[in-house]
Amino acid sequence: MTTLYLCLAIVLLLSVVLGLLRIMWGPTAADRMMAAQLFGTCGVAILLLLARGLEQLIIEDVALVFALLSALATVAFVRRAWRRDDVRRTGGPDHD
Amino acid sequence: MVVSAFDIILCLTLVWLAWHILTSPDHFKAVVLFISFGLLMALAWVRLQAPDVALAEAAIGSGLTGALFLSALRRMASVRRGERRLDRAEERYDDG
Amino acid sequence: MYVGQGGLIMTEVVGMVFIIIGIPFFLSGTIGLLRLPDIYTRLHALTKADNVGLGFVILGLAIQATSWLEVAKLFLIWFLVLVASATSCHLVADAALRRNIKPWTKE
Amino acid sequence: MSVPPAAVAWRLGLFGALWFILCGGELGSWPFGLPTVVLATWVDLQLAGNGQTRALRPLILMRILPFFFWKSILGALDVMARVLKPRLPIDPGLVEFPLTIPPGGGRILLANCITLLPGTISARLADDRIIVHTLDKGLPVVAKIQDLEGRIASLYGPCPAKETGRGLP
Repeated sequence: MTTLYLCLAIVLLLSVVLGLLRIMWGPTAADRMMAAQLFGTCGVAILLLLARGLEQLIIEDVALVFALLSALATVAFVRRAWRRDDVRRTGGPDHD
Repeated sequence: MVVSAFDIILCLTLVWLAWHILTSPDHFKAVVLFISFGLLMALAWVRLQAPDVALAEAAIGSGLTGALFLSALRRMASVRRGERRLDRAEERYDDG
Repeated sequence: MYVGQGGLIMTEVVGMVFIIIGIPFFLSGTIGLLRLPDIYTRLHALTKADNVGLGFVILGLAIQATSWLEVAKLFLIWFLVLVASATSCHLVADAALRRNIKPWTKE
Repeated sequence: MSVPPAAVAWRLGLFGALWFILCGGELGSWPFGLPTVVLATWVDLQLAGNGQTRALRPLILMRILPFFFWKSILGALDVMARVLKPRLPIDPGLVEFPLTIPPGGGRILLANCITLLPGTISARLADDRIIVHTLDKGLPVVAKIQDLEGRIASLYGPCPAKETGRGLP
């Protein structure tokens, strides 16, 4: 049973690693930031699965912090960092 | 076995991320990668049986430092354009 | 697993089924993030698929949980993620509109 | 500004329960917990501003909650189906919708719930209209938002004009 939790955690970790590609590709700043948001949600799930799999309930508190933080980063981004001159392109498929 | 697979993926991703943070020419990309690095580092601390350090890493290393970097990035951009420091009211309105 | 009581195994199995149901939602969220053409459509994938995936995982873990406090904490986490991601989705979409980023449209 | 005692009691109870959950019911945490709960209540009352406190109706909330969960699951399945098809069947666009629900908590709830509906996210909420981004312009977006608006209006205290918009998914 424990092995199963860890396998599922690995699947989620791989999905996070795939999400890294979006940070590398961009193209707008918001796209990169959204990938960090994905890390927040996936990270919470990974931590909860680890908490159960390794039988350490304190890990759930780390998940709680994750849940709060991804929003903080996005708010900081929208309010302070997304500059006007960032608009290099106006939509359109960047790849296929 | 499964646990070590998780750890190997985590380690490789962390090293890959660190390399890209250091070499990325685009500062914003580096900051987002840094935020993701913090989240994955928190996972690594959890795996090292240090959930308290993971808590601090997620809250300070990723959340707080990430938000500060985003803020600093904006200041850097306005300095580079030869502007004076923006005050709060202006920042709010230059969103356009 | 080794505990002989039928009820215990039952909750373990049902919880596990819910957790496994949740995983494909996460994967489709990531695939959506990679495949969809612009920031607005990517927001769709992120906010919907991932939240429901997390909902299923948390439901499964809550079914397996042994104390009510743990269940309460799990649902608190889910509620926080839900509110946080709906809010940040709205913020990002709004900021993108303000910067006149045109939504991608089918020709 | 005079604050109704019920509003204070509600918040105290809510934040107290929150602290109880966070600390796993440990008794030793309350010397810190009690001041924190009081402080949180005070801050929340300050942030709530010029107290338009139309209470949520808990019973109706209970009845509508399953509808929200169901819609949210449908929304995720919709995204999943579109994303996994090789042709990527999407036809995105912006839709504008005039709001009749009064400003305040109801609107914010509506905006967040639109994000949960299949195929729509709320993009901007400004003076009596909401701009919605949809994944597929072929979906009956306006009808669905109207239905949702009716349900959310019925969540809040008596509001005779909007009680009719219930029924039909």
